[in-house]
Amino acid sequence: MAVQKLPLAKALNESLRKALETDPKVLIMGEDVGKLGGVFRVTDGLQKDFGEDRVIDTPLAESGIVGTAIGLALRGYRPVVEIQFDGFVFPAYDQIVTQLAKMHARALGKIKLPVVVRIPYGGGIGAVEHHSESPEALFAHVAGLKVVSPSNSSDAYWMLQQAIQSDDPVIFFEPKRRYWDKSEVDTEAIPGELHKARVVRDGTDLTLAAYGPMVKVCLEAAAAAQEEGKSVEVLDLRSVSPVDFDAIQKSVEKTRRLVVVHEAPVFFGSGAEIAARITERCFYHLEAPVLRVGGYHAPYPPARLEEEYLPGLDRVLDAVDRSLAY
Amino acid sequence: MAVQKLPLAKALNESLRKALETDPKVLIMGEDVGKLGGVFRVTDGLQKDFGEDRVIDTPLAESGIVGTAIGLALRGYRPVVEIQFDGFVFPAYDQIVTQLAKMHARALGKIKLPVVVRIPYGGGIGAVEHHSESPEALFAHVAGLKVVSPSNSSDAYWMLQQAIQSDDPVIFFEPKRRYWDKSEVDTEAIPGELHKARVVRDGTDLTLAAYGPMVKVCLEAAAAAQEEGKSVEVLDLRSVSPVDFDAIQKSVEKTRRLVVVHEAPVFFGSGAEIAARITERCFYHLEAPVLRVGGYHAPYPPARLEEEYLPGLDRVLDAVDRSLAY
Amino acid sequence: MTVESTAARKPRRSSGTKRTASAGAKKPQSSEPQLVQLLTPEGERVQHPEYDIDLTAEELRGLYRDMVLTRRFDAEATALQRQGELGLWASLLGQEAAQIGSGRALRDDDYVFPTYREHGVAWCRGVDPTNLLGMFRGVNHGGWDPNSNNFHLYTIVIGSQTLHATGYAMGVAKDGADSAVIAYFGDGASSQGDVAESFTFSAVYNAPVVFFCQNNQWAISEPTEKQTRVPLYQRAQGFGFPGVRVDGNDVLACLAVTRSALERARRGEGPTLVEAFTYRMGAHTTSDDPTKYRADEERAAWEAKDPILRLKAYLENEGHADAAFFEELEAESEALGKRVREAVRAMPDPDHMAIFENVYADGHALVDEERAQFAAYQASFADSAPEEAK
Amino acid sequence: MTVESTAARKPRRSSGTKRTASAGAKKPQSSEPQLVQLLTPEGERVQHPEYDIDLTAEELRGLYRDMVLTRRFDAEATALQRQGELGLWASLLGQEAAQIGSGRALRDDDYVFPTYREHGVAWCRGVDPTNLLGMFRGVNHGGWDPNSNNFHLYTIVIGSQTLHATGYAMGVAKDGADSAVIAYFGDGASSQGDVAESFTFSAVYNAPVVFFCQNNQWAISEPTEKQTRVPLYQRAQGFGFPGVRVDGNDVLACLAVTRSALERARRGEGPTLVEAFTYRMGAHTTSDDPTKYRADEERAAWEAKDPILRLKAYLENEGHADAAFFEELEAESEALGKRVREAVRAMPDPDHMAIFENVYADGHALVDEERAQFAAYQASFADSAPEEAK
Ligand SMILES: Cc1ncc(C[n+]2csc(CCOP(=O)(O)OP(=O)(O)O)c2C)c(N)n1
Ligand SMILES: Cc1ncc(C[n+]2csc(CCOP(=O)(O)OP(=O)(O)O)c2C)c(N)n1
Ligand SMILES: [Mg+2]
Ligand SMILES: [Mg+2]
Repeated sequence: MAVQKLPLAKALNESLRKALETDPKVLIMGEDVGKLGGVFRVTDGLQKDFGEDRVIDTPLAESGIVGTAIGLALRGYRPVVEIQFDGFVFPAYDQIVTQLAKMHARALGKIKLPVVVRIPYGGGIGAVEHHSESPEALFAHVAGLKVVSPSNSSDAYWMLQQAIQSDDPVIFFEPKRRYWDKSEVDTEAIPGELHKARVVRDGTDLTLAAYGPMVKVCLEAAAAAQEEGKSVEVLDLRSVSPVDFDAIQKSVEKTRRLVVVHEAPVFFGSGAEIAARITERCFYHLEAPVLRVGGYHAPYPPARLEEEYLPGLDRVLDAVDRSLAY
Repeated sequence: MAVQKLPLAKALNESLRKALETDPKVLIMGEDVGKLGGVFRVTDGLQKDFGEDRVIDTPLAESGIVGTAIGLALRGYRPVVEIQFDGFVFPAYDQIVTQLAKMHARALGKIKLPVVVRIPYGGGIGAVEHHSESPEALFAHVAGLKVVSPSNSSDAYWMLQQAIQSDDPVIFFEPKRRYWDKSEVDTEAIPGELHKARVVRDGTDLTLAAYGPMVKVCLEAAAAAQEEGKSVEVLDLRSVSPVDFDAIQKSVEKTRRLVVVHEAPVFFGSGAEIAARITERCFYHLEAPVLRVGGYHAPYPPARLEEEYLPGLDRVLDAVDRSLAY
Repeated sequence: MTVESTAARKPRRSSGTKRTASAGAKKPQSSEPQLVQLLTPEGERVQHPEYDIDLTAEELRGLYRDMVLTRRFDAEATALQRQGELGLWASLLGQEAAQIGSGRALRDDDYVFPTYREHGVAWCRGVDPTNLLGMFRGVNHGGWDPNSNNFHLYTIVIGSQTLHATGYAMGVAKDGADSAVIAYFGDGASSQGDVAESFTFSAVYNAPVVFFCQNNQWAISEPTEKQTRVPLYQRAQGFGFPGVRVDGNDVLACLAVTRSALERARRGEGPTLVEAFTYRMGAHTTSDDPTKYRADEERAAWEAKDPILRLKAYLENEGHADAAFFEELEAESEALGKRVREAVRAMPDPDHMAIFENVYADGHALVDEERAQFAAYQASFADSAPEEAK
Repeated sequence: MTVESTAARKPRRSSGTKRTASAGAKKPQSSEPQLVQLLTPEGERVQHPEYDIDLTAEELRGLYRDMVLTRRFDAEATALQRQGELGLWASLLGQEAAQIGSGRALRDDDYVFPTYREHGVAWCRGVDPTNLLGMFRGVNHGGWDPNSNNFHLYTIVIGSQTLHATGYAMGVAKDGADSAVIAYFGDGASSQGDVAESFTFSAVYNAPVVFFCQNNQWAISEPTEKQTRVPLYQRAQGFGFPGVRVDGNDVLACLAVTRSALERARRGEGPTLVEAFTYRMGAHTTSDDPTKYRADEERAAWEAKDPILRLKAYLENEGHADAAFFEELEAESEALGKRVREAVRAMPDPDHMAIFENVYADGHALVDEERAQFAAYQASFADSAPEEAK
């Protein structure tokens, strides 16, 4: 049976295992990915089964990890790099932005960099500083990168397969607080396209668009709204670069109202781009301005404040109400 | 006479000189800022007059420059750091995002980091790769940083004074292709507030909002539009974090149409945030969606293509026409 | 016509022959000196030609007390984490000598840049230990005033603080002061570019900074061999300043070597790298499970080198401390544990509005706007919303 | 009670006494060996105990030809920049021996990661020199196929390529191949964290890579003292692999030392750092004005060590080359200059749509959308807009 109920982290683990089995050029690299299996156990057991040559504990240096992964890709490998936490990707930011993102264009297409950078991201796990951030906008603004984030185990499995198969660099944001959430994975299904959004709940009165950890919150909000007689459609965007604007547009043309939800700060966040573009595409359809629910313009707060900082059910419902009130 | 006509680069030079004279804690740091006076001569003559102890040629390592500037600020200094070109700020991005931006909050306000990071930015000078980028959105998204960009010599002089006096870290984007443009500087004037926008041309039919190098283009576009009988207001935003939304709102409530112009790629750029927020604030006033004119989602192209890549007069006018056509 | 075309070709190995990363690797010759030691694991005092120290019985007891209380505090924090009072704890168990020895070498006017594990150094600086717990409880990100004790906030992003220390030291030199600065970091951190850059900057500007690397043999699950193939203290040489390896479980040696390095800095002779060779006896943090990656025997071997036991043996053998001292200290330990426990349990959650505080020193229009919106939103619940909706 | 409170205090210097950054600095003792030299500036052949090389007259003439043609090409490019045909040029004048010597040590299957100044190495790899000019003219950002000649694109962000080289070398080792990789960088680059990280990674994984640092004494306006206080080749030691300084104006020594380092890499013995001690005879780039920061005498002193003149003297003294050879080469140089000139002038501007090409390998919806909008916008001018509006 190819259908199993797996925690999201385990689905990623299975996906990496599959990739290592299928393609001898796939490598796993990162801090503590070997014997420990990663601090979230996403690479658990892989070094044991595939050896130190393919599952590589690296020195503690993120620029070095991404920089050498680029070199390995130039030699024909397909490195899947793990950044231990969101807040530790920044030492590698230069290699990602100036090299990984641009080298294909610099070479007029003559070289390809199939590198996946896996980043556990987002809050809600009561962690210390730098362990709860959502920096996806900082990658989506950069041409040459693709940015995706699964919200459930099946997408975790398939989107990681597709990211590894992609000839472009993919920044793969994993919703760490959903690592332990179980859902069904069919390892023999035919997956959807990597950068297409998916309607995960149908509705007619308003569209909620989210990705990664916020999809679950939006589904809960939609259910709660239903009880008040509001029919809310929920879109799982799945990809932040590119954004599937066609899918959002289609939904908004029906519901005429859009609320975008993400954990990242609202200011200069994904919601801004989506609001701007959807307003342009659907100017005569929108009954209300596109509203955004997200983090505040403040450093991610200490754990005891994160519940207030993170967009939760209530804040999403509040935005739904505000939108419907127009 | 305190009023002089100065090239923008010279106005910055005078402003740095003033700061070094006024406050013994002010330091200039960067690559080639000493004898050479910087590759754009913005620090010309300062090491000669203030010594190597205050105008410091650093090793070639941007993370080191910003990281040691933080340490110097902790010791009570006010470092003004020069990053040689926009594309070379990324090795320092980790220090800027995880340390410079967050340390004040981390210390619950008990320490301050009055560090200015000067970055010559933008294109139009026919340069090679990494020398023409506009990464301001990557800083504006980060809480704890302030981000500004002058468009003319007077603002260059005064905004740099204010940035140095600010107790917050300021990312100071200098429009490099305007370095040689001359305009009047009154070194005895009372300057406006650092983060307030300014109406640089009055109009009634549409608002153009821009900052840095694009203000000039917008003024030219407004003049051209005038000839066709269209009255275009031009706002010089001056600050990208915070954005002076009140000023934009005020203008848009009058003109009912807004076009935002910047060199940076449109996708996840400043225009997105402005469009999203102004649409929310002015939903019932807008006759047309906020339009954006900026760079494409592509690496900054080789010099021989930059004229096509950069938003120029025609592309701004095209957007004006499209907006007015709604 | 060209050299390339005529240069002799070495025969290629058959491409089937896999060269593993370390095959044939000849480790470069490194004249690896003994690490500086003044007190053997058995508690015997030994001499070292270059480093020595002469301490009174009272001073020796002071060092012992510091180590015991630090360990007690650390154990209490670990327990508090298990009880759910802290979200996380990074134990210094085993590293007391490295931290107390170096911490006690400092003058008040010296400045410390720690990682997240320098609880013993904080203790030496006079930072109230309960202050350290806020960030591990999740009520703040640090929050003590670094300037009260010249002890900077804990830095989590590996290596970053070495540059802050270097910049601070450049400022000390500019001021003409003769204070010194010390930057702590780990064996894993030695791989970060920032650490190398701090070596470059401090050497070029001859900054009065001591780089104190606690090589506790592990960076989470990775042994030091994953970071370097030669001893870490040797790293300094290539940047133009001295490096020295000290027995990190010997508090006297750590004190002597650090003091000497600090004096060197004060004399204007620039940076020094001290590698304290020690061992992380516990897990990386309370989130970690070291049984996944290291053998019990290793820990056992290091237990024989325990920094506290060896000083205790010395104190006893030399008659520098009597039973009363040890009893008193035991009581003091318990009192400290109790005080910490109570303080943590009493630690209030931060006010919600704290999210918006101290984002900027001079204010920011957007923060003001969001603060106001948040306050109004929060107030809306107080007024009307049913409790379940919260 | 604690050591801190009783530790003897050194008297402070009066705070008025300013300690400048270098005051009292005692440079660490560094046993600085002579640089490896096989050919004196006067063109005399000398022996070196460790490095030697035995070349035929033909090979020697080959090296000479490489250097002369590279210099000719470089001069032509500088001229083309002055004529406005190029936007910028980074001249290698003075560094021909370092580049040709190291470049000719390579095998075809070795891989090169250059900076932006390795025109001589490119020449050795067989890259058509006109290909190098595209990025300086502004028609592309590089654009040659790195795999055609195992010569990667020029990298402008200082130091980045050393990590790419290291990763590539890790891949070579994984493949079980016995090729080697060489990474070029400058004295200024030695300060970048990425370079240090590449040293760490290559040492830990024992990667077959040679780090070739052309210390041309300047990083734009900053002399090497702003980057290091000890000779750069010493940097390697602290990472656990050998470093060697070679006379960078001696093509024979550069060839011998690089070949030896490459062979070491092939034998699976890991990385080597080669510091080629040379001089940037010209400006940093055509945008630079070195009179702002360095004295003419310095340049004059280095002129006496010209890499081409010394090999010429040797060739003549030993009778390895006759007048016909030099004349022929002169003609070949002129032909090369002409070819380059014509090729550059004929180089077409890229098609506007190239902005949108190769952003992604697998496509991206937004790029497609923007490409279509751009095409429509451009077409609107073709149709209707008056010429002035363009
Ligand atoms: C830039 C960065 N990358 C990764 C991490 C995650 N991390 C936290 S501690 C640690 C290991 C540190 O090892 P070491 O420097 O030896 O210090 P130790 O924990 O042993 O005291 C890692 C990888 C981090 N905090 N910062
Ligand atoms: C990260 C980065 N910072 C700054 C620059 C600007 N820059 C270009 S070349 C150069 C000096 C390089 O000196 P060196 O490494 O000695 O090489 P050389 O130019 O002498 O060959 C600088 C600072 C850059 N290209 N990249
Ligand atoms: Mg460690
Ligand atoms: Mg140089």
